[in-house]
Formats: sequence, C-alpha cells, structure tokens
Amino acid sequence: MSSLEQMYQQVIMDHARARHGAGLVDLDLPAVGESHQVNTTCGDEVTLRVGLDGDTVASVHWEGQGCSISQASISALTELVEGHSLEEADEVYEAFRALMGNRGEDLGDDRDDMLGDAGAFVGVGKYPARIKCALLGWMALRDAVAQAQAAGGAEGENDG
Amino acid sequence: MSSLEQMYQQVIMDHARARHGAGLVDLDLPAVGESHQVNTTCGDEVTLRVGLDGDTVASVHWEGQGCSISQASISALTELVEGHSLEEADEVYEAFRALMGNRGEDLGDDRDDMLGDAGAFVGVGKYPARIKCALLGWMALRDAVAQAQAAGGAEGENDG
Amino acid sequence: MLPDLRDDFPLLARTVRNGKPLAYLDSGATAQRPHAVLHAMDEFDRLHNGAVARGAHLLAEEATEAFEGARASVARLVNAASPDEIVWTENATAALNLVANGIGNASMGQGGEESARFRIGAGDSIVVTQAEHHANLIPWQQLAARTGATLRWIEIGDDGRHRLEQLATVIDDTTKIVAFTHASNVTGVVSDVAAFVARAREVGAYTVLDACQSVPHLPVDFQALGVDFAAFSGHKMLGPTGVGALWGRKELLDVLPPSVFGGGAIKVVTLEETTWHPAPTRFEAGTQPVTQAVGMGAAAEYLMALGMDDVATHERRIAQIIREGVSQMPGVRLLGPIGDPDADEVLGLATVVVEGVHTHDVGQVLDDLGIAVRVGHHCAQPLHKRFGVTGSTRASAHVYTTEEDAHRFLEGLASVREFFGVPA
Amino acid sequence: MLPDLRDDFPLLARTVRNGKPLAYLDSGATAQRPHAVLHAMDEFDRLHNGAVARGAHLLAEEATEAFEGARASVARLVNAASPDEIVWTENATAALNLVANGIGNASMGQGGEESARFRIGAGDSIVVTQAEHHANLIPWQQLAARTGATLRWIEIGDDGRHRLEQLATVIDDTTKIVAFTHASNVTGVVSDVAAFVARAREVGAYTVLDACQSVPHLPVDFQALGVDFAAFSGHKMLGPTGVGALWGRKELLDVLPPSVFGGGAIKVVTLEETTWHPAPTRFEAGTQPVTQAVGMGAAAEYLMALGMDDVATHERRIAQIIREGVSQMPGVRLLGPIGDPDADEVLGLATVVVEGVHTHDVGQVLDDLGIAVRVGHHCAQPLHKRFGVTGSTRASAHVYTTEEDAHRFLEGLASVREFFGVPA
Ligand SMILES: Cc1ncc(COP(=O)(O)O)c(C=O)c1O
Ligand SMILES: Cc1ncc(COP(=O)(O)O)c(C=O)c1O
Repeated sequence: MSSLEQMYQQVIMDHARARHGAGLVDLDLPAVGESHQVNTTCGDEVTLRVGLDGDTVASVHWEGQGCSISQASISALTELVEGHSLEEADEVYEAFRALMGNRGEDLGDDRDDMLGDAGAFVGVGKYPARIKCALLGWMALRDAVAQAQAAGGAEGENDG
Repeated sequence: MSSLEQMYQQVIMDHARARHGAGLVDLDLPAVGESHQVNTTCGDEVTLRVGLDGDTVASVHWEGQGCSISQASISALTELVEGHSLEEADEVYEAFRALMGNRGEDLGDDRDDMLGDAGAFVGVGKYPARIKCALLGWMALRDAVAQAQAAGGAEGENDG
Repeated sequence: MLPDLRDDFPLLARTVRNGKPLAYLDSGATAQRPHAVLHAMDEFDRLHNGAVARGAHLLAEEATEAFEGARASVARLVNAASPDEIVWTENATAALNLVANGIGNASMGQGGEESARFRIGAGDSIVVTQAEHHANLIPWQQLAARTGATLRWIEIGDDGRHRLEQLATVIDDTTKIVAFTHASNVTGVVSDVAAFVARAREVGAYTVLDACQSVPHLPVDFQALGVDFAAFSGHKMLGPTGVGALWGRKELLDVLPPSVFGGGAIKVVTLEETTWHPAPTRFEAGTQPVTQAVGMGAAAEYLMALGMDDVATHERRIAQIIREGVSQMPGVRLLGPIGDPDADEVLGLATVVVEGVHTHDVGQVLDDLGIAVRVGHHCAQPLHKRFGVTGSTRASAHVYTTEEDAHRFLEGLASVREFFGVPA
Repeated sequence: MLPDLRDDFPLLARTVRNGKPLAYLDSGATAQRPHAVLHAMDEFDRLHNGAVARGAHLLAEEATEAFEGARASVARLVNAASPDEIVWTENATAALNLVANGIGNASMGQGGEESARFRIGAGDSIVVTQAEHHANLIPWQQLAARTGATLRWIEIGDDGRHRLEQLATVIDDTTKIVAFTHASNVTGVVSDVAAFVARAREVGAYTVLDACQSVPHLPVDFQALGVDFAAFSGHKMLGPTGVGALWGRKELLDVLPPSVFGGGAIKVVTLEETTWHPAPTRFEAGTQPVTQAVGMGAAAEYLMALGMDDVATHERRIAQIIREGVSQMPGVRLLGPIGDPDADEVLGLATVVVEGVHTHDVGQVLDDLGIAVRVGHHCAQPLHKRFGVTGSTRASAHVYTTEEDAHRFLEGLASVREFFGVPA
C-alpha cells in the first residue's frame, strides 16, 4: 500500500461520502452549543452543533465543505462520540491527536481500538499539511461542547 | 607611498589646518548666497557663504566641522574659485568630480593643472566612503551660488 | 528560445516521494534559485559582508558597492529612470504597504505641504479590481477605513478579464488611487495597463501596479507602462526570499512620507524631531536585506542574460500545452480564458477546478506523483468567490519548466477523478 | 571559555588592504556568519525551498517544517513561552515599528474593543531614554506626533548610565509605554531592566525592549526580564541580513492590530472586510524571509551550543582589554563607564573620541592597518549630543574576536594622533 493509499483508505472514502451527522437540525436538549471553524489555507469550513444530556454527548450534527479528509473525519467523529460521555469523547480526541502526531504509524496500544474507524486516518500523520484537515471537526466539537456547557451552565452546576 | 599616505598628502594636511576662508563674514556684494550642507553618515556640516560680483566669485567664506578631508577640501576650493569666473568654477568642479571618480589615478590631462592644490585629493578616489567628505564643500558652493544668483536675479537678468 | 536550464537550478535535481523526479509547477508561489544567485549571495557572505553605507573600512565599502550594484541591476530589468527609483523592501507585500501607509500618513498631515498631493479622505475613492491578490487589496481596504475614503472595484468577467467598460464609471473625479495587478496569479490574465493608466490620468489618480507576476515572466518597462508605483518580489523572479522592491517615480518617492522609522533614513535626529532623506534612503530604515538584495540583483542579471522576450515565449509555450490540455479534460474547469488564440495575454500557468474532487485531494494525488502544484485560494479569495469556488489547483511555470513537466501534470490531473471514484 | 572560533567564520580568513590580516571589530553594526549558518541557508535553498504553509506538496511541507523549526530555536534562545511568541520581521527596526504602528492603529480604533488596551492619545506619555538607537526613538516620536501623546526621556549620566532616579518622576500615571534599550550600542552599558519594569508596572505601562545588542552577546530570558515586547535582529547574532524578530507576550500579540497587510495574515477576506489570525500569523503578511529565518534559527542553535554564559565571559574579557587600554591612552576619551570593576554591566565594545582627530580620519588609519571599526554617530545622535560630540569610533567584539584583535586595535589607535601630527 502506497502512502497515498494508506491515507485515502476505503473507510475514509466511505465516510467522506456517507457524512454521518451531516445536516443541521434543531435540538431539543438541555445544553446545546454550536461552533464554526475555518481552515484558512484552503477556505474549508464546518458548522457543528452538539447537544448534551448531562455528561452525555446526546447529538452531533454539522454542515460543512472541505476535502475528503476533513469531511470523513467529521463523519467518523460523529459516529464515535454520539451517545458517549464527555470523558470518553475527550479520551478519543486525545488518542486522535496522538495518532496525527505519530508520522503515519499506529499508536500500538489500546488507543488504536478506542479510535475505531478514526484509526483509518493513521496515514494522514505522514502529511503535516493535512493534519489540520483531519482536526477541523474536532476543533469544532470541542468548541461546541464548551459553548453547550456554558449555555447549560446553571443546570450543570446544580447537577454537580 | 601607501594609499593612506597618498590620501593624506602634506598639501591636504596643510589645508586642513590652514582652513582658507574659514569664518563667516557679512558681505557687501550685489548677490550673496548661503548654503548649509550635512554629511549624514557622520554629522559633518558646513555653512558656506558666497558673494558674486557679476560673473565673478568675489568672496567665499565658511564655517564647518568635519574630517580632515572635508575641511581641507573646502579650504582648497576657496583658494581655487575666489576671484575666478563662475564658468571657471564650474570647470574646476567638473574636474574635481572626475578626479573623485577616477579610483585614485590622476586624470592625465590638463584638468590636473586646473585643479591646483585640489589635485592632491586624488587618493580619496580610492575610498568611495570618503568621496562624500571631499565633495561636501562643493555641494555647498554650488547651492550657495544658485542662491546668490536667485537673490541677485533682477540685476543678473538686466546685465545679460 | 531558452535552452534547457534545469542544470542551473540545484533543487530541480532532487527527487521526491519515493524517488520520483520532481516536476516543480509551483513557481507562481515561489520560484527556485539558480546557481548564479546562490553563488552571488554565498560569495557576499563569505568575502564582502559589512555594514552598508556606515563603516569606513574596506568591507563596508565592498558591501556598499555590491548593494548599490544590485539596485542598478534591478533598475535595469524594469527600466527605472535611475537606481534611486528602486526601494528595497522585505517583499512585494511590504512594498505595497509602503505606498498605502505613506499615503495614509500624508493624509494625517505628515510630510506637510510637500506631501499634500497624496492626501485622501472622505469623499475620495480608491479603486482596485476583483482580481487582486490580498497584498494589493487589504492595504487599500485599510487605507480607506483609516481615511474615510471609499473602496471600489472593477469586476472580472467570466473569461477572467477585467470588465474594462467599468473603468469609465468606477473611476471618476473622486478617485485618487487606482491599484491593480499587472498579471493575475490565478487566471494568468495580463491586464490592459494602458487602459487603466489612461483613465487614471484623466481623473488625476495615482496608479499602483502589482508587478509580482509580471516582472519574473515578461519584459516589463515601468516608464513605458506609465504607472506611478510598482511592487515586485525577489523570490518569484529566481531571487531569494527576504527581499522585494518598490519602484516609483523619483519625484513622487521623494515626497511620500515613510511609515517605518529608524536608522539611516533620516538626516538629523534630535529627541524632538526628525528630517528625512530623499528616496530611496528615506524608506530604508534599519539594516537592509543586503545579501538578499545582492541575490535579487544577480537574479535580474540572470533574467536579462536569458532575455525577457525569450523567457516570455518559453513560458507561453508551456502555458499553451497546459491550458489546451486541461480545457479538453472532462470534469475539469479552467479559470480564466480558454483556448484563447491571443495567448500573449496569459502567463505560463493554469488554474483548474476538478469537479467532485476537493483541491486538497487533487494536490495530494499530484504530490504523490512528484508534481508540485499550489492548492487553495492563492490569496485571491474575492476572485474565487467571483468564480463561485472556494479553492482551485494551480500549475505555474518558470524559465526552467519543461514540456515534460507540463505533460506530467496533465497525465496526473487526468488520473485524479478516477482515484477518487468520481463518475466520469 | 570559548575556543578559538575564527575557523568557523569564512570571512575572517580573508585579507584586506595589501594583504593585511583582518581584525573585524565592527560586529556591533553587523556580525559575520559561521559555516553552520551559511550551510543551513544554502541547504534550504538547494533542497527544501517551497512556499511555506501554502502548498500541498513535499517541498512545501519541508519548507514549513524548517521555517517553524527555526522559530522554535529562536524562541528557545530567548526563553519565549512558546514559538508563537516569535514574529519574524525584516530586522529589529521593523519589529519596533510593528509595535509602535500597531499601537497607533489601535489608537485609531482598529481592532475594536479587543485592542482598546493599547489606545493612547493626548494627555498620555511615552517614555524613552537618551541612549536609544534611532530605531527605538523615531517610531515613538512619530507615534507621539500621530496620537497627540507626549514623548519624554530618561537622561544619561556622565558615566553612560541611565539616571535611574528619574524613573520615579519621568514615568508617571500618564505613561502608557516605556521603550528602552537592553544594552547601548555606544557605551555598551547594560540597562537595569528590573528597575524600568518595576516602575512601568507601577503605572501600568507596557515595556518595549530593544534587545538588538543583548541577544547576540548575553544570556537573555525575556520572561524573566518581565518586559512585554522585545526586538532583535538576525544579522547581529551571527545570522543573515533580511530577518529579525519581535518577541511579545502571546496575549498581547494576539490583540495588537497589524500594520502591514497582505496574504496569509488574515482569516477571511472579502472586498469589504477582513478578519485577522492570532499571532504570529497576523503579523506575517506576504512571503516571509524563509531562508533567512532558517539562518537565524541556525545562528540561535550555534550560540546555544557555545553557551551564552561563555559567550558573555569571552566578550567581557575582550572588553576589559580594550577598555582598560583606551582609558590609559593620552588624548583618547572613552564614552561610558571607565575602569569599572563591575565589568558584567558592559558589552564587549569600546567607543572612543580621539582628541584633535576626526572619527573618519581615525577609522581610515585603522582600516589601513586591517582593523575594521565603525565611525560616525552609530544612529544614536541624541546620545552623542549628550556627550558633546558629533561622532565617535567604536570597536565591538563577538564570539570570534581574539585578544590579538583587541591588541591590534589598541596599537592602531595609539598611532593615530601621531599620524595626524596632533601634539601629545
Ligand atoms: C541598539 C540597537 N537598536 C536597534 C538597531 C537596529 O537594528 P537593525 O538595523 O537590524 O534593524 C541596532 C543596530 O543597528 C542597535 O544597535
Ligand atoms: C499577484 C501577487 N501579488 C502579490 C503577491 C505577494 O508577494 P509576496 O508574498 O512576495 O509579498 C503575490 C505572491 O504571492 C502575487 O502573486
């Protein structure tokens, strides 16, 4: 498998087409947050909306345009975090960042399993210029979660 | 004779000390002009006052501070042009500029004679950074003459 | 006709991505440098480096001579009236900002009566075009915001050409500055400078030319073009990064207020006030990019030795191959004039949009084949918006580009849609 | 202790004026460059040159990595909190102007509320010192003129030191900016940064440090010094011309408005408006001096490998030889502290005035002996005025300066008055 084929694995091509979570919908959840992120070197952008139910990422929806790596990555992250706890989402994010920094190698520990489909992005780590593409959605997710937490702050504190 | 000795010939050292024309005096002449020039790399400056009597450079006086080359050059030019016609002064100036551009060689024609003591500055031509020093007084002279001509303009035109 | 020049350019000998030979088609972003340029800089650093115009020693003299000699070379390349019309800058962007910020400062009263001719304010307009690189757009936007003047623009037609009929209406008696590119870094279209200059003169506006893409590729004579100011960069004309130049008419440069202040640019400094030198010195505050100026001078000499007519002819031939090739390729859209018989008007570049494949993905496939192109908006977002796209893929040539490079690009591009499984 | 480093510097091997070996004592103006720096730049140009942060191809990746790696090296040299606190500029002059012009733009409302903390105007004051290089004086003069603020200064005592007792009075509640040099390029005196910073903090003023002469010669830790901004140049720290750096606290850099506009610095551009990136990107408009940044990074690594403590010790020893020597020489006046026991406080340089001989003539005699020094006012006219002289002769050292260079200078200087027949 060439580096190019390693980067554009079938899983990625499929996600780029399937675009899980694509399409913004109104969310009837206690804490909703939204974030708009732009990759300025290419003009790619995403608007991502997240709904929290307590500590759970109840819903992720997004709209965006960009290269296959960025679109596939948002799709994969949607599948990965929806229905999971914020803590799990954070762990997956950290693992994904580590993978991006690993210059095209698997992490070689149980984080590889945790990443699921997102593990297929391993090849992106060989192309520094593309790492930003793969991270675009994650930046939006983290920012949207922060917004949601701020919006739902009052309840959150009472819960705590 | 080393290049350094060629530059600082005895004639130059003498002029640097003698400073012909040094000291500004009030001139009672039909056309008087004054010019202030600064060599900005070193802060050297000269104020030169010229009095014209018709087409003759009747009087040159100056005040200034600077390196031996600049001071000696002003002294030498004062001797050269005082009492001579504007046309002759121009010719001497052109010859002096040519000498400065000649990279340390005499001009090899009758301009060398015309230059008199100013011919001793031949060695300065080897040091591009010092040519400005040697020309400082000449710049002031030419500017002062222009001022004088402007000041005495009315008469000048009638004379013509 | 140019000979094959690849051997002059050491970088072109390297291989990329598993030993593939390099087809460097990103010269529009930054060009490669010939031995002659690298050697001139290296020799300067090894033998003649000293403080320019500031020392009394031999090295300072030699450095000054090299620095001013380079200025004369660049002046000759663009036919400046004298070397004093060339101001060294960090890059073309800095050169354009120098003009805009100088006008801004004049508008605030700096430079007094002498600089009053540059004052603009509310009720005045600045005209740019929709094809401008951000470097020739944002400084004017900011100047407009700062002075209260209005920013207007000449639109671009579907073929990438300026809608010249708008010159008569967009440029009017309120117009003080007309800033436009000599050649577009996206469409490659060469502007009708004469039409801009004629109209600007009618209303008494100053003209500022972005000559970044013209000076490296075409014979350029600023005096003949009749503009007032022009900016270009070393690194696009086979010279180094870290240096660019502003050309301007001496009588204008001499009264444009500076906007960067420091040593060397001023005549007398007290703690209270300052008087400026004439140009170019007034704009060259601080230690200049001396080695880089020497490199840019060497690049100018290299280009003049090749002959700019031959350079233009060579690149036109490459452009024809690429532009004809892509215009026949299914699912590929060429931005700018297509199959134009009058190919003189287009630089040696082709910018394309591949249907169904994002420009990043296009670039990645080409990169894997050893073909280096530029992807993105090329710092020309308004023009991309005009064409209804967010990004594009650009292949751009220079003196060293071969027909083989062009053919490799075409083959690579043809394989992209298949790789991504986009239906034909 | 430093080993003899002359072999690292190719230029030092050359001879001058009829085969005389070179004693290069003009490093305060511009330093020579070691093989390591020249090699890093040459290798970059020959192998890795590509458009930084703009291409999707291998060369662009490699160039970006080299460019950002250099930023990290320079950040380490001055202990920046992160590489993002280092902004590349053309030189130190440009870096200081970047701060002054940014504050000027903020004062006109640019950057909105976010940048409001930088606004200054009538009733406010800017404080500099009498020892400033024009690069750290004129930008503030101009900013004062532009905003209506008042420019004040801390005076210099006869020994070349700041009159620190004036800090309490000259800096007051109206003071918004305190701009001062870390080390004087004339007297070599190292400023009491802590005293300046303490007083500036009391009144809530920003501090801007001219670190041109400190970074190349002393261990410098901007975080420990506690200043807000600092500027330095590549060419004085064994790096190339054409590059300098501004360091600033990230939270300040992120909200300081830019003053040079172009590609790469902005997030979104329409023909109507623009939004900026965070630092350092917002300040790096246009193609950056990439090769030169790589060279400056290599210079930082070279200096760190030597160890800045050892560099300072070495130069202090040279300074002692020269300063003691000239202070015993009849008819020679040393500007700045004489025979100071606490030599830590003085850079490796000596600036002298020879009674009865103009500085040009002094320099010429030394040049003839193969000794390169600087003559003139060294872009510090106010300080020269303070000392009652129009010019002076400066010998300045760097890592490669040998004791022999110092002795040759002393011998040469001793011969000057005789050459010109000045009575002893
Ligand atoms: C103290 C000081 N500040 C500022 C500068 C200006 O540096 P540059 O010319 O590299 O911009 C210099 C060097 O000339 C200097 O010595
Ligand atoms: C048309 C045009 N103008 C201006 C620029 C800016 O040049 P530089 O980045 O060298 O300042 C470029 C290059 O990117 C360009 O292509």
